[in-house]
Amino acid sequence: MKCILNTGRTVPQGAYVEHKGSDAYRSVASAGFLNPVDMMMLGIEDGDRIRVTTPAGHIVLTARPAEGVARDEIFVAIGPYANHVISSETHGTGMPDFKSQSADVEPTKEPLKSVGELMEALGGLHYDRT
Amino acid sequence: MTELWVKNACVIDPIRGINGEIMDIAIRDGRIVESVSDRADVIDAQRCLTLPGGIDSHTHVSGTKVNFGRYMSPEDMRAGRTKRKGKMHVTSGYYVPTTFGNSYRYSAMGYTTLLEGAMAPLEARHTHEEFTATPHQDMMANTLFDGNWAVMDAVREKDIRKTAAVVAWTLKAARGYGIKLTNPGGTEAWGFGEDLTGIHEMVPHFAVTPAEIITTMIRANELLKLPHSVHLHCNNLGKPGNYQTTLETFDIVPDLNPARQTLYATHVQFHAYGGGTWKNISSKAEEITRSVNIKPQIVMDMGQIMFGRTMTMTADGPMEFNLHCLHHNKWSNHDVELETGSGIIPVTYSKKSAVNCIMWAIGLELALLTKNPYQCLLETDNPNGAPFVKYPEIIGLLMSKRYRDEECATLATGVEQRTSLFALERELDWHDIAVMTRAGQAKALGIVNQGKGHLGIGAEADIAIYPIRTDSVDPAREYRKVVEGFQKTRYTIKRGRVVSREGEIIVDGANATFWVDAKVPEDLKMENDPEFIKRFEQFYTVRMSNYPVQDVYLPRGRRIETEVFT
Amino acid sequence: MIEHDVVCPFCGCLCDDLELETEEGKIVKVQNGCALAESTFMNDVRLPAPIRRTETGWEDISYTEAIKETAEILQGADRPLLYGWSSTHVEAQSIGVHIAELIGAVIDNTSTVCHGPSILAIQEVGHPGCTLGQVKNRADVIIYWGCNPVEAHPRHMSRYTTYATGFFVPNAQLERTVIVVDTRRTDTAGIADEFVQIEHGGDYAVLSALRAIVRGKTSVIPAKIAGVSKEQLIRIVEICKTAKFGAIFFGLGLTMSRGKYKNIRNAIELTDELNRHTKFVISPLRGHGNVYGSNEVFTWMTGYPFAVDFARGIAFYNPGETTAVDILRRGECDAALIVASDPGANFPRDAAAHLAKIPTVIIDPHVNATTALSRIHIPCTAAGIDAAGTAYRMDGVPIRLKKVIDRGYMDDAEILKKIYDHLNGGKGP
Amino acid sequence: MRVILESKVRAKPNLPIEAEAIIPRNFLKGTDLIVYEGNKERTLSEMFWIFVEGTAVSPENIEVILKGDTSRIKRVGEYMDTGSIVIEGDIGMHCGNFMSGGTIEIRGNADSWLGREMRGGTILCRGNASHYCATGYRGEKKGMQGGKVEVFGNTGDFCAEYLAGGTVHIHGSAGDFPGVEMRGGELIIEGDATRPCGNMKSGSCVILGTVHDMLPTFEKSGRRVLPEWKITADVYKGDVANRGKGTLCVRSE
Repeated sequence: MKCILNTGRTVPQGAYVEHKGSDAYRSVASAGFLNPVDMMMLGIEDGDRIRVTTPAGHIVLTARPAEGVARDEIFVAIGPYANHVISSETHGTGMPDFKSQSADVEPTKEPLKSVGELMEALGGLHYDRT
Repeated sequence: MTELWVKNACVIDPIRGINGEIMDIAIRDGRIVESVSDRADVIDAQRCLTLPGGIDSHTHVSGTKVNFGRYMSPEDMRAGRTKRKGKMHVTSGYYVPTTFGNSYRYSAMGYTTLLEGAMAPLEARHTHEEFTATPHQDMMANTLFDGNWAVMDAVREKDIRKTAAVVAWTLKAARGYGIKLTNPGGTEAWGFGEDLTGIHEMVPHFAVTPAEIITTMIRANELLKLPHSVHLHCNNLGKPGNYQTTLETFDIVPDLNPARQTLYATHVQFHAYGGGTWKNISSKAEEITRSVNIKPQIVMDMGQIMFGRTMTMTADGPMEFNLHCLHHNKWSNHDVELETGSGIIPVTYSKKSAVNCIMWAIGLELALLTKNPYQCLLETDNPNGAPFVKYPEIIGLLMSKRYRDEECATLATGVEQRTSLFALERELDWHDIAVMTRAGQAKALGIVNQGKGHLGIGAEADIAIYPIRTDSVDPAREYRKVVEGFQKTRYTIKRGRVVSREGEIIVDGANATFWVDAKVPEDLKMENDPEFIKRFEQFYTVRMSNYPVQDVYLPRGRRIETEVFT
Repeated sequence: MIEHDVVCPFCGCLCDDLELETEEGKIVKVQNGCALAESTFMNDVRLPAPIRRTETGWEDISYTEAIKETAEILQGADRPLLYGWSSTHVEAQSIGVHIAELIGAVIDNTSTVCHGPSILAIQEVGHPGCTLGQVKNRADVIIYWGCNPVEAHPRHMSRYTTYATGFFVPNAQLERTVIVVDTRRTDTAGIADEFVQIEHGGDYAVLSALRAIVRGKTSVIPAKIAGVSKEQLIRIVEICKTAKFGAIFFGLGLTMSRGKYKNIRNAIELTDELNRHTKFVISPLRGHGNVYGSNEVFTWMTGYPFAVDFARGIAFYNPGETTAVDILRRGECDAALIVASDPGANFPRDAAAHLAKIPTVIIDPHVNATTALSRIHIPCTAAGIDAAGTAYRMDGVPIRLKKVIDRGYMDDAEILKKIYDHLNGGKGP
Repeated sequence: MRVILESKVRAKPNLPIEAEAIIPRNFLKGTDLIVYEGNKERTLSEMFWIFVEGTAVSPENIEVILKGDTSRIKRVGEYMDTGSIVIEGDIGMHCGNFMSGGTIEIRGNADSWLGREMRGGTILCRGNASHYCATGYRGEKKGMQGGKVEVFGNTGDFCAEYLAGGTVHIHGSAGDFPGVEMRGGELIIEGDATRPCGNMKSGSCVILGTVHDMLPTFEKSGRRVLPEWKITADVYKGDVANRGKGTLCVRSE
């Protein structure tokens, strides 16, 4: 499904923002909110995994239904999951397209990555001693 | 112990009655003393003009509004950029320079003390943070009360003591220096997009008039024995015909203090317009100065404009919006809850505009028509009329009829008939200029006894030595030398240390902030007044306990305590 | 022990009415705060000591060693980037600017990926605004455009707008009309008297249409603009023009969607136009607790609110060129110092990935996504929890953050001061 | 006289170079010029192989040719007033800032802010130009004020923002918001454009391709034949969100 990737702040994302290694953070930041009709069209249920692909890359998220999300839109809390597929083009303004990245959403069985794994994919090394 | 000996100085020190004597100045640990040991560092002033450090009694250099002027002006920051060099930090900006830019340029011009013209108490912390980054001048902040709800309530109750109590509490909370009224009542009306048009018009919802606010605040100010008088930006700024409001205002000012004025009227140029529209605007400087010349209780400053691009910024929000509707450039507005307003727009004063030419002429007329230079101080309401770096040009204009004539010849047509400037022969002398740039300010601000504005024994050793030989320069003819001479001191000495030499800053600054702790009787302490506390907690958006500025924001605070009144 | 009137440092609301209960140097209870405040104070897990990445893993190092190595990294760089600053106090931010000026770095703060476009718009047309108390005491019309305070600024509506009792608005809920404009039907939209659902990227066109209608050019406007009916827009203009005091708050829905700062410019010009009829103000809902403070400090010290490049000695500013995401995307910088922020999580992937390719140091109380991309992580105090200092609220009101407890960490201002001293041959700023 | 500058291989090729010294006039006195790489000062010869052919007595006869990887070199031709510069490959940002005379030809692509605040002279870009082609500086009310910028490929977003004078001619397509805040001058886009001329005050814009997301605040005032483009165009006045009196001509369907 072709759609617009929209991102924004949410209370749970904010509450766990200083606990990025936690399961709670992973669960709030990796949720992809879709209009229930779109979920039906994709043949997926609440909690199923989806793969979101953009020119910048791809990411696996957990699909969650949300009535408030428009058709052909996917909403993800700001954070490393959304950013894994957002282009760094800023149109000369310094600001990337955090709210208007075009994306392709499809069902997948691939596993969800942790924040540490995402950072390792960028060349980092996860620190896990706290 | 550090000692400095300035020899061969040609001193003009109006407060001590010294006018061009060649003398030596001894300095120990930041103060002027009788004599120093032979180990003292020596500066040979070579008979150059030596004055007490310059004092700006009305400038906008720090705080929310000034910083917003910078924030919205990247185009101005491209002007005046300098690199880090020695002790000097990077600077940017011409009409709204960075804090270091302001401080270095003032210092290069020999200025050592500044009064920030407008500080909203709620945002006072910001002003004080910028003061610490304006290191080469001692600072003080006029505190805004023009739309203060608690003040207006007390004024409505005709309660001078209560008014004084609110002022005292607020000044202390804001670490402020004196009372500033900007378009009194008008800034509250602007809260709902309205303005007032005269001093006897009621402030909506508060049932007081500007006249009542002004007179009650004057009496409260004197009851509190504040060092400075009420500092007023009159109503109706910048409107053709507004001179009548200004005269009416002057007429209600009593003469209450033998030591200084009872009212400081700021940037009067903007308040001295005749006519009724921009088309027939004219100068009413003669009427204004006629009033001031017979009212020793009033001191004003010029509010001179100079041609070029600059930024207007004032607590007078409605005036800025009106100006914006004329200019269609960018406009910022920032109203402060329960206290005041503010507005900012960039302007260009052009010689092609007859209105601008008349404004330019009025400022000069005010200075030339005021008999006593202590009653008309040299300011541009920086940066509203012009950035302060233009002061030397203004000095040149005041000292030279020839310079004025040359400038007048380049103005738009139709100006001559609407001002008296072209006919004025007066040329101010060095002593007049010394009064209008330091002695007058020190007296008006009430800081002579803090050791400011003079070079007597015990005074703070703030000294400016200009590369000007008054015995050989004829300012009337050689006005360019005057202008150049005042642009860059040979030495600026701040509290006994040479801070700037030939325009270059050579040490880190260590300024002080003066503030007034006005004492009130125990029963008038607002922090114990349940009604005041209740209203505060209800309508402000910060808690009362988080409102006062902590001492940590004034690392070198100088508290001036007043006597408690009865 | 109960601490009263504590300031929450989390978001730009800087609510200053929290009550904190502490026991033996630990915070045990937070009252009056929202969920974000509670989590900020109660759930504060820190990195215990400085760490350094090795070939195979992570090792603990001393503060002295971490500071010295950081200084060496910065000293050797041809284009260092100093980024973050928005979750710490003004005192640390000031030293950051001095470091940047000393070493010819680019310094940028998090507004670059937040309200940077709002700043660009303000630089074009100015900003008619006010402190939040003006809105609380006066506003009878509130517009939330492209923002979701229920989620991002949970107490904004109860402290300053919809539900706040004001002097001229004693019955807030009855007397205030709330309009919400968004692409999503958010929880904020749920409480609106009027909800305007806009198609993605349609904000600019809708704002233009509103301006034209305010100016009496209604006939030019087509029947539907970006999914919004002309009738609804006419109705909204009527509500605005007859308001006694209107306030527009906007968020990332305007700054981040296509057109970026032009959307905000258009919203400001609408506000300007409405001021010819009544009183109207507009304000960005700023995110990080002290992001506005970083703008203020950068401005008074350098002249520019963010994205300042000192490479040539003077301060140069050009968002799109000197902004952190662009500098990382182009792979320009060869060292980075991150302070009080998490670009690893908040920057697009290629920008974040460059941090792992260069020596990156992060100074932050918490382990975050950027930790993994860094060579060194130096933990420090958290402003407003175990460090005091100034923060600027979203409306420019400066508030002193309190030190509520002591956890034995070094203040980031102190760490930065030591780095500065190293770089400046032992002399302070 | 011809000055050929061929870029040398650099240890850190991504570092930007600022080279406002590269304007024809400066080579009258030799090639002893300073450029900046990151925060370091460099001599021209550290960054380029320099070849000088012939001599010149006046700057208008000087041609500067840049070869090699020049895509990270900024501010080439800044304040240029005469002579010519030819860039064989791509050029970095701010090429031709404040230019008042002479000619710059870019055979490859140009990065953002090509011809920023230009006053006169000609810039030809054979490839694409990125964002903010022929515009102004942040906060300034006037962008390009004179001269001509011609781009044979496409441009990015905000092309000709705040255009106040001169001509901008794009043979390909423009991105989002070409001609936004226009105050004067002439903008021609032969290809497509999205949301052209938002908030325009004055000046004229012609678009021969397809307009996406036409703004609702332009008032259609008729049709006109444009002989120089051999088309019939719908003529709009605007932007009426503002007090705009600009003209926007879009090829009729």
